[in-house]
Amino acid sequence: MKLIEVTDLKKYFPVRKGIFSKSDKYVHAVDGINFSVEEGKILGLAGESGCGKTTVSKLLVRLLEPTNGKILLEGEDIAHKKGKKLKEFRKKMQMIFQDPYGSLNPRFTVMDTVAEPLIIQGIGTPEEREDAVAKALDIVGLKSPEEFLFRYPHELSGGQRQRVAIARALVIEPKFVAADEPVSMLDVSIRLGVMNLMLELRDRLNLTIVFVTHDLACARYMSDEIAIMYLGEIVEIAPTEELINNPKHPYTKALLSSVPIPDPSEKRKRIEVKGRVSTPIDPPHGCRFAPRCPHVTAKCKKKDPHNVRVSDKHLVACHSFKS
Amino acid sequence: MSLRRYTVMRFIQLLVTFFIVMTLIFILFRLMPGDPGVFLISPKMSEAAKETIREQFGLTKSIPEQYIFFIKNTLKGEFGDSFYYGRPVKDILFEKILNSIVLFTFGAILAYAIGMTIGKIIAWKRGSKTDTFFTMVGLGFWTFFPPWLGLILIWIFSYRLDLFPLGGMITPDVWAFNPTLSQKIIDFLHHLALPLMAYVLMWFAGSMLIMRNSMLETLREDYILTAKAKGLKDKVVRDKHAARNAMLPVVTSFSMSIAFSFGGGVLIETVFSWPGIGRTIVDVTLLQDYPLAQASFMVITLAVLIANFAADIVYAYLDPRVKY
Amino acid sequence: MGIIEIENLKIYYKTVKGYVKAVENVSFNIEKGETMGLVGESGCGKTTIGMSIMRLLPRNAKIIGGKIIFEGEDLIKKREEEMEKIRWKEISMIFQAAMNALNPVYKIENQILEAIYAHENISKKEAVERVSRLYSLVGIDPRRAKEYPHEYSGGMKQRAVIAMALACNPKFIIADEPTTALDVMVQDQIISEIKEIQKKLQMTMMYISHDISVIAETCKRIGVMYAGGIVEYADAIPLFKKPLHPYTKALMNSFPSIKGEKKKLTPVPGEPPNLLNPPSGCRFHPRCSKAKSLCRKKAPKFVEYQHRHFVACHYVG
Amino acid sequence: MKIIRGKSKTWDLFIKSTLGKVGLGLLITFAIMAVLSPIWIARNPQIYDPLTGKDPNVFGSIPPTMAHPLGTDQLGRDLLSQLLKGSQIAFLVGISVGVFSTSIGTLIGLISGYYRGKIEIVLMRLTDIVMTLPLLPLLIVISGIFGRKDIRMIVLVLSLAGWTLAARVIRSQTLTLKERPYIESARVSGASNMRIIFKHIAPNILPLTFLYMTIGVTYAILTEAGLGFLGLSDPTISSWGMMLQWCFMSGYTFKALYWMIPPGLCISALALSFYLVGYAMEEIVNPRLRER
Repeated sequence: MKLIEVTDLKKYFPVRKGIFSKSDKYVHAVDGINFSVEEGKILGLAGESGCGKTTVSKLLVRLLEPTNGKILLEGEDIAHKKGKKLKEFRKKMQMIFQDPYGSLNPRFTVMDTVAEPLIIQGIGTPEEREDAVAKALDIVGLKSPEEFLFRYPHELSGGQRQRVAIARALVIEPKFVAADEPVSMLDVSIRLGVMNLMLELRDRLNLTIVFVTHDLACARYMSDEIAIMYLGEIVEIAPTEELINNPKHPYTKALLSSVPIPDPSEKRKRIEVKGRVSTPIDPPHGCRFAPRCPHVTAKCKKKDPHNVRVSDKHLVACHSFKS
Repeated sequence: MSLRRYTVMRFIQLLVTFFIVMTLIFILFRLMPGDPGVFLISPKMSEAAKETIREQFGLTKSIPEQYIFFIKNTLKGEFGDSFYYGRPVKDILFEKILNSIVLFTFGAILAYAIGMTIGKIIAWKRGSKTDTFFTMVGLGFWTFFPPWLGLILIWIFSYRLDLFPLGGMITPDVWAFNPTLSQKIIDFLHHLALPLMAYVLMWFAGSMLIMRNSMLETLREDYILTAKAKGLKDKVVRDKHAARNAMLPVVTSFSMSIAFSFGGGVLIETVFSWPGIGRTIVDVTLLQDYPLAQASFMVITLAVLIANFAADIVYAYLDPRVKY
Repeated sequence: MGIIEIENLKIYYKTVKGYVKAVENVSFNIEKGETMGLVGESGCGKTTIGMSIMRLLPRNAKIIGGKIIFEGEDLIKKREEEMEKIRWKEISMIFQAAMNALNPVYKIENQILEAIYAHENISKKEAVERVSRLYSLVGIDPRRAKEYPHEYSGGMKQRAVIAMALACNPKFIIADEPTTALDVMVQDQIISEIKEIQKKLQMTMMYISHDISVIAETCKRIGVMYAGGIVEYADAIPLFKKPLHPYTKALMNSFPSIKGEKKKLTPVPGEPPNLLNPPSGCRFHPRCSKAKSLCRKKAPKFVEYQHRHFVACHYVG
Repeated sequence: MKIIRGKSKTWDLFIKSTLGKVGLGLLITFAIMAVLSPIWIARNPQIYDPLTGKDPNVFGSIPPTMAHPLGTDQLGRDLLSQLLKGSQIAFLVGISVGVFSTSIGTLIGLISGYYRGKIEIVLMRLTDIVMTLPLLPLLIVISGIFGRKDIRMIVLVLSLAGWTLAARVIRSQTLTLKERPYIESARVSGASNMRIIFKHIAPNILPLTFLYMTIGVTYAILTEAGLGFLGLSDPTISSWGMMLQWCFMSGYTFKALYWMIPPGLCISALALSFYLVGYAMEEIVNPRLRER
């Protein structure tokens, strides 16, 4: 069953110009993307900084309202829901953030932080909430919750903070979690622990996760499927191993070739890509990657590429690929 | 955006602000119970003269028309005649504002130069005895009550040591008998010394403390480490890299504190009988010379706005990143 | 004999809560023309070592003991004025956060010229020419030297910082996380740029990073640090083929890769220790699966277990 | 529990700072003076009332005696009474202006930082304009126009003009706090704007608010004293600024140091004590100022 399904999702931000005048220029942060995630699966959303992956995660949990498009959560469109109706849906979705230092209010105890979603949603009595908090802390591996309940964030280590943030996300038993680079600021030995925890929780609670990352190795480790973003568009989406071993889009190939390998005896073939990412402000027609693409043709500069099916679940948006 | 365009934008902002302040004053003066004419019409005038003034300032007309008259007159510099001096307000103001500008400009430049120099040195030697000493002195002077500071300076340097005159800007006796230019200058500087000292003592502390804090933050920047790693001498790192960047917040705070500084200026001018705009506004208010009081306030506001504008332009010039 | 030899280096930081024992008995040497990598998690002391070689430690840091011998002379004994001459001319640095390593209010060209003038008495024409040569070397259009840092992208700033580090032809360069803040593709370009320049100029380098894959790609010889000490020091290929220290093994097992089989990885249990009060004996013992009572009591010696392969563990192998 | 623990940490740091201790010590001294004022006057209001009292045995200003530990003014009024009463007035003016202006500033800062958009632009332009108003000249002109000099009006004008700095700083702080993930995290859970402002942002801004309150108090004390010195403060009260003015106007300035020194010293010292408390606070609130 598709838990979340996104069609033609767009988010444009106006470029702020002057005091009272809004400019007619827009940053096309997310420009018409489509994907769906099966219940209990993890989708890795990967790309370089500025490609729009964080915006997508914020759209999914409706921190932002999309400019256009549909976001179906369990079949119901939440793209433009407001007020009470949106609040109702918020019980089903949560988000985990990158910065373990910023994701907890420094003036809230662990108890306050983890219980907050329950309080906002008006779930349970104080005693029930306390039990729920203790249970959530236990799930994320903070054993003996009484030791943590009344601590402040500055009394916790980075790894513990991120676990508290995860406990908070899980306490209302959501169906869907958007995780925005949840491990990129953690040290290696802790990073793996948190990733393993998320995998384990997915299995135990049948969670559906969109895992946003710039690190393809982490994306591979975590995801069932990976979508590669470039300048607001998904250029390629496929099951993880298929994407890693059989990339079709020139950008995906270049990106994969630039990931360093933790083995000095291995020599990787680098695919050098010229130029820089162009600006997302009112991009011209045609393939966004065309100015940097080694296989660029005249068609690429004129016409937007459509998704081409490589195999059942492997889609690529490139003119040079013929199925 | 270029510096020129920024300057133009900032200048337009200045005009808008001044316009709003003018409106505010207009409202303020109309808020007062009774005939608004009292502010422009001296009780001593003849009926005919009163009538002329009413015409001239549109006081017989409706409030919106009065407003337009008011704005027009202000822009032309027509504030009527001073009740007390019996002369056009603009002639008196011109002289007074010049006297103030001399004192204010010298005072500000000296105070900021001294404050920033000491500030950067003590920040560089943070935690040392020099640092503690100057921080304490700075905190003390920063909250010194300005007129009291003036009185103490007069007591020490004029009353006890008899080094400087008690007040005023010139000695009438000297100026009455065809003095040479150098005599004039010396006499003027002699009078300028004490009020200037009061100004400097009052203000150096603020710039010093801000410079110190700003330096402490700048010193943690990576580019300071780079500068040291490049093998540059300490003094070069301190002055060329740290102080240059630390200046920026000081300039900002200068532009924000100008209005407040003018308040201190009023008190200093009063204590030292300095014939500037600050003392004028106090005197004429006590004398109920409304045209002059109103105009003085507007001139002071305009001066603040211009000083503010200048500080912002300096800032934009100092910081290549300003691109609003 | 190496170009730089570090013996029993010990550095503490004084804080309100007590002394942070940041670096404890670190010894290693780097041969001329070699690229040495220092890898470890944040707070393990790798940056402190880099900074101590430059003698640029923060004010609250103190070198308690040891020697830093550069070309036969102990840098710790040098006076500040002597160090000023050595910095950048003999040893230069590529900084961690290139974004902030450039002063925002000066044009980049002037910032490089300043370094050249501080050490060499050459004409402006020559110096400017050198800047454009450096710019070409690191792959930036030399005309852009006259711009301010905020006009550069992240990757360009990093290149400019590399150009600056090369300005005085130093004998030894310390690169402290030079690519950490960059995107993969830019990181990749910068790494290959650094490797190429290193080969071309036959430079000696120390490359500091938390990312073991970056170190694996750039360095011939690798030191693995944990909680203030080097636990293992060896040539890259043998180190990866057969790591000896339990921490090195654990660290290598903590990085997922995009190559090879996808497998479940097991993390090191626990968290890195607080160096205000480090564990007794071997600092890794509380997290080590092989720890015995000896590990708790006695710090292991750093010994050459095999040729050019040093390790600090009581139970090697 | 939460508040106490949060505060005690700040307090621990505060009490470690020498400047903070000096400031607090001075503050307590002046508070004691304010408390002693009615007791001292009540001994004999005919002699010791700061405004209407007069010692029949005294002619002109006299130096300190047993009956008048600080001497008297030219009308034979007791200077100690005036000084003690002055500390009451200074606290009253300082703290009320501090509280009012900082409340306004905090509110404007919070609103403009949180809601952004047009509200922010309007409020920040307003802040810029109010900031460029020279306050003391404004007060002088207002007191001239209205003729009636009333301490409540002075407090009102000072409050209405003195919030700008706090508003600016709190706005920029709100802007950064707003982007913190914990705020977004609360929003994902469905928290309302009110909950976010008052539960999440406001408590984190409180130390800053307190800091700007101390600055506001300092500025109010100095400005009110300035008005008093110019003879434009409320004539029905006796403030330190007015004491100094009476001294200056009666020509005793340099002849009677016992008269000239205490009020000026008190104004400066009380302003300093609030400023020191704020300064010590800032080193805690702004950890970037702390030595690493």
